[in-house]
Amino acid sequence: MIVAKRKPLGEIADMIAPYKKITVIGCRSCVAICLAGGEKEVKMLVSALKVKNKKEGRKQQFEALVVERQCEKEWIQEVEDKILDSDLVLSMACSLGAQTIGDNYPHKLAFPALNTGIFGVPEEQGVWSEKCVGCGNCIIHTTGGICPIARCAKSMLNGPCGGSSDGHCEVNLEIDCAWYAIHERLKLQNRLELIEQVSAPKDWSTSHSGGRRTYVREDAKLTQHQKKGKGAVR
Amino acid sequence: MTPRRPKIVGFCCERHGLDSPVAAAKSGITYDASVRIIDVPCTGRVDGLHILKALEDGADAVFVLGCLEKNCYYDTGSIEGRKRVEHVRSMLEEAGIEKERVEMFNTSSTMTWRFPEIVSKMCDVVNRLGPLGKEGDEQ
Amino acid sequence: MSRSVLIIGGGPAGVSAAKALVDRSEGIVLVERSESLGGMARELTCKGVSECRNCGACYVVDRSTELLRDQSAEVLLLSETTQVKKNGNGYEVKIKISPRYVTNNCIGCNKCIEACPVDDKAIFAPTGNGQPRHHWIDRSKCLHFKKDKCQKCADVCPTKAIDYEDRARNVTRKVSSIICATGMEPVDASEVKRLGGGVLENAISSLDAERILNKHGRLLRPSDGKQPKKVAVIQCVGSRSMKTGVEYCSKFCCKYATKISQLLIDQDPEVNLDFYFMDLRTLYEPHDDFKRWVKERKKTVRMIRSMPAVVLPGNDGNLVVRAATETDSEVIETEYDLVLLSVGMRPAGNSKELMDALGIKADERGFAICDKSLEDSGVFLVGTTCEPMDIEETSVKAAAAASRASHRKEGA
Amino acid sequence: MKGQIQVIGCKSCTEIPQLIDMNKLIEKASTMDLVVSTVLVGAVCDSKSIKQVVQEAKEREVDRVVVLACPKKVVNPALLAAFKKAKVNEFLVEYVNIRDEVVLPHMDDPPRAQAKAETMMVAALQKVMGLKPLETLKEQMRTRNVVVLGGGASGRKAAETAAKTGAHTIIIEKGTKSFKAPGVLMQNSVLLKSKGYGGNFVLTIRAGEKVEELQCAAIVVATGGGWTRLNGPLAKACKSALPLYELDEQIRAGKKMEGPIVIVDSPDPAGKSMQVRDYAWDESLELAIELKRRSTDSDITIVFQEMRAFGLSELRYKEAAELGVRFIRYDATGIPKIDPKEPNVVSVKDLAQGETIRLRFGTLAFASIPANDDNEGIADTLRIPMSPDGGIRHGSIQRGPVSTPRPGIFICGSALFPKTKDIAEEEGMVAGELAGEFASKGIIEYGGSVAEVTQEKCSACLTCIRTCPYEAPFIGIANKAEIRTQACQGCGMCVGICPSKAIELRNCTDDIIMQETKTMLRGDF
Repeated sequence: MIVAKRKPLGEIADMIAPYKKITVIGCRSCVAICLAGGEKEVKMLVSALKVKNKKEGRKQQFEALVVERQCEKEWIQEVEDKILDSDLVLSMACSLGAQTIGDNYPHKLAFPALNTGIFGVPEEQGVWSEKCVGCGNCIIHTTGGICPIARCAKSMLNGPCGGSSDGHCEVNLEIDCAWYAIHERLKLQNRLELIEQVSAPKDWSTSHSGGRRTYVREDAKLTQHQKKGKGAVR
Repeated sequence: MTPRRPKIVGFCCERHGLDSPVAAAKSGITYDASVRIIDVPCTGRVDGLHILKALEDGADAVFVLGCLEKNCYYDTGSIEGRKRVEHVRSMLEEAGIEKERVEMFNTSSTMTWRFPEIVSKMCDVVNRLGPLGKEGDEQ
Repeated sequence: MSRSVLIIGGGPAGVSAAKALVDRSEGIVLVERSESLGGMARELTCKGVSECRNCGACYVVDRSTELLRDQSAEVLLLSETTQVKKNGNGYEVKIKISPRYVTNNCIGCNKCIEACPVDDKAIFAPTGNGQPRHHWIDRSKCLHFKKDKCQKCADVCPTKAIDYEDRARNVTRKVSSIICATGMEPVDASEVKRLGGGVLENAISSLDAERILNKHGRLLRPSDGKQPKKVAVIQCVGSRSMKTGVEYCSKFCCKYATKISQLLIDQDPEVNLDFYFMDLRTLYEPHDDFKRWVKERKKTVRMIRSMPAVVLPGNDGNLVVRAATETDSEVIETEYDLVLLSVGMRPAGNSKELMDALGIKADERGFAICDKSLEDSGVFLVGTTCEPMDIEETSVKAAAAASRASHRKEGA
Repeated sequence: MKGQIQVIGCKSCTEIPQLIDMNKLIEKASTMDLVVSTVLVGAVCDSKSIKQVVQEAKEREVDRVVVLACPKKVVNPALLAAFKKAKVNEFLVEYVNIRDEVVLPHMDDPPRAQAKAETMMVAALQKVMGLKPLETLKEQMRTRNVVVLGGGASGRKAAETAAKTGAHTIIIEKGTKSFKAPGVLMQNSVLLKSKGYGGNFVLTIRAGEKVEELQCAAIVVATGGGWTRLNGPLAKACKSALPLYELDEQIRAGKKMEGPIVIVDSPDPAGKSMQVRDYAWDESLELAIELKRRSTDSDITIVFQEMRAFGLSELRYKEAAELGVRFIRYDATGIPKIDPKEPNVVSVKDLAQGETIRLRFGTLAFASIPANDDNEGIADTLRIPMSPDGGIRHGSIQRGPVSTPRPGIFICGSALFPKTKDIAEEEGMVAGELAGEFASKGIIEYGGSVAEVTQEKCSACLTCIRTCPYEAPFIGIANKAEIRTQACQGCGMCVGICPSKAIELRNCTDDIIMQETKTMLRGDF
């Protein structure tokens, strides 16, 4: 899932300082699960900001909302009036949320309250670690199910760099060397021969460096004929 | 009207948390009246939101009082409570509000002196830091 | 025949047993000599600051409160079992209840104590955390019962809780079995003069320390009420020594002494603490926990395996401890603000008649001897009556005895 | 619910010492809307006034009550019972502890106390309107089985005692030990899975070859210490080394042990952090004395770090010393070692002399009891916590000495940490008693103020499931969290942590708490 983290309150406060009527919108999917932008976080942020304002004698009006998935316009349309009615929308979703609002209501300001971080896995309650960077061309079947691009600091494709020392990464001794892990895993699976194989330079065009990516599913797209006017879900 | 007195909210768990004011009362110890006791089944029930809302609604300081860790009736409740309090404290710090205004305390039913001590401690904090925000601007 | 059980003694053992029986909705009569429940545990302080240290002090207080709240339980305070007669399979007991002179209206505001003209007071609050919190009057001291009908306390009492008309009562109860939990008494520190017990003001017994902590939440020097910065804790004072006649190990001293030491450091990490001991016999924890804890605090805490020879007065209330080093190679003297003497325990002296009536024999140390035949006759011994033990063990054994007692009844 | 509130003031609790003007308070109450009845009684706990207030309640068709007196725990339960009869839901009776929270602590400031009391009353009135009528439900226990895990000293005692309470006991013994025990004894069987909650557990057990399901009302964990497994460095170096209890058995069986005998508290008998207990020491001292008595010339040495001769066994310590048993104390600086080349010599640094000595031995015994390796498995299956030293951890002492955090599961003996035999047995007795009592209730009472999930809001993030100490939340068929009400204890931990605010604690909702706080803060005192 997408893992995000709330910006420091001070930063948020400065960001929204000039505006009077602020709508804070959370999201019930990824960011709710990673405890960053669910209903609770939204309410707490609003409350904390109110306390801050109270202390500093500033007056601002807040509205706290949560939508199912902020990255989809249909869900956002449900709270349209609230958005239109405010000076500023503070999005407590991943930046997709903020951008979707922005794209749908270009004349409205939609600011992010979260820093969108990683495609992460919850290792335990409250700990998320990055395991994918979305390069668009997955190879983990050859690397024992461990992604060297996400989990190696240097995204090495052919074995560890020289800096790997007893299973740790030279860039940050806290984290494990991805290639050490790959070796161990392959050994476990009796597929060590795979590590010998030299993989050719990766075609990065599928990744971000090929510019902004758009995935299209032709059979799912509605033809001009099918399309109705602004169709809402419910 | 009289100069604004400190307003302190104390979320107390129904076990030792509420036993300790009772114990103090029964031993004839008096303490400042500005504390408002809100009873919750367990400090694990206390949500950061409750604490922030209290500050928002006019409290100058908030404390959470539960059983001693490892002696919580619900086993892990007071540990959970402490984590919530710590989170709120860090939020306050980020927002530039004195985090001393929010505290977690643990107690047991034998500490007659504990509750009065806590109250006076929080009162001192407020007297030192002054009220949170100006009088009457509670949303 | 009455189904209820007589419990002699309202300390940890008595209360736990009583509670266990009451939970099983069985009738009990609890006879406690003093004015409140809790026994020794009343004066013990909670050893935790934010984390529980399993000292069990609160356990006793909680149980006592619950017991007093329970309508079905008959708790007789300030009373004594005067006579026990075998009665079929059970017993018939006479109990003398002395007057308290204070009714349940008492709210423990302590005004009466301030008002009392007697120098060392004639009206008292319950000891430590004793439950219930109602005060009581010591007739022998109270001036009301002397010529000049003093009634200052009655005058100041906001709830008119003073009742000079209160009179002693004798009651008789038929019970199926008897649980004897007469408990123990601490060794008096003043028996160990060489360590300053009872001689030097700032050489206090662990029990005094508990009292002070329990009352103020902080340990203060008796001499000047300052918080000590350098403390010595001396183990086995009066235990494991022929002199005081307590040649056995009192078992719980290591437990509470280590926990008090930890409490002191928790409250004020600045405190320097030396822990003099012979063998470390902490209970119910991986045995090196305390040692590990000490290691983490090398700078402030030292464990010294040595029995100090003597404690001498130093300047302004300080004390000098003279002790051999661990390897007996040399003798060193160290100065402290406060010396804490971990005193052991003795079985409480019981009235001979009662023991005989119950058929309880005592060994040469005064510990009651538990044997099968005794339990068959319906007399159960619990707690420190028969050997040294701490609150946790006591509560378990008491509950077990209670269970045996109630099953015996079913058998009967 | 119409919302017709009755306010009861109790003089005996509150009017002392004429500090609070109850009449004023009650008058104020009568002016509040929805208050249909106000009563001021001498003492709300005496049966007369209970009759009076309930009578009044009936006449005015009261459905909610606010009692201005002392803590709920203290007020006579008869009051609640009476209200129940008067068709007032017990969860709609709100107690305000005027006595201990206002009257007594604020004697020196009557005006503020009065104001505070008033505010508390107003808050209570608002709160009581927010409450919903709840009911406690009952579920039949399917069996009166009490399962005892482990057939050791404490386990057997537990079974015996539980049987006395009328429960049907089943002992799950992993070994082939056979002994007389009430109920069923399942030898070489192991606990595989456990479902359910206190009163209705379903255990999956592998008995020999076959796997079977077993229903039970209560469980006693008595799996004991990890005696048998000795694979620490010392044990590895000296294959013939015995755990103390085996030496004990052999000697009691009259077997002549080859001398000299060395009993050592190995720092690491099972290759894990060691726990030496009084058990070991009582036993080793008794053994030493026994051997010395048999033949005075037998050569016995006890090597130890701390001589834990608790209580009266101090006397045995002395006796053993007098009989000429050799005691050697060591510490971390010189732990006992055995050189594999000389497997019958243990060398250790004697603290007293400060020099290393070599002890030639014929028999070596370990006096230390490692924690049981099975604990982890058991704790995982039963979902009960463990202590860092590998024992099973018991719950808050507030729940009594032999309880685990989970109702219906009790624990005794060396499973927590090694203990002397007699304490283990006493614990077993208590655990058995409690388990038996628990089972003999026959019904599980549940419900009342418990957590419930608003499924539309739930993001199925599993946070509640990971946080709950009682295994109450689970993911239901709708792939949303649900609460197993029978297991829920109403602590509200899941409620406080739910990121989607999908869980609420009945009659203790966020709104109620925050409203109460707000009102309390409005009051000026």
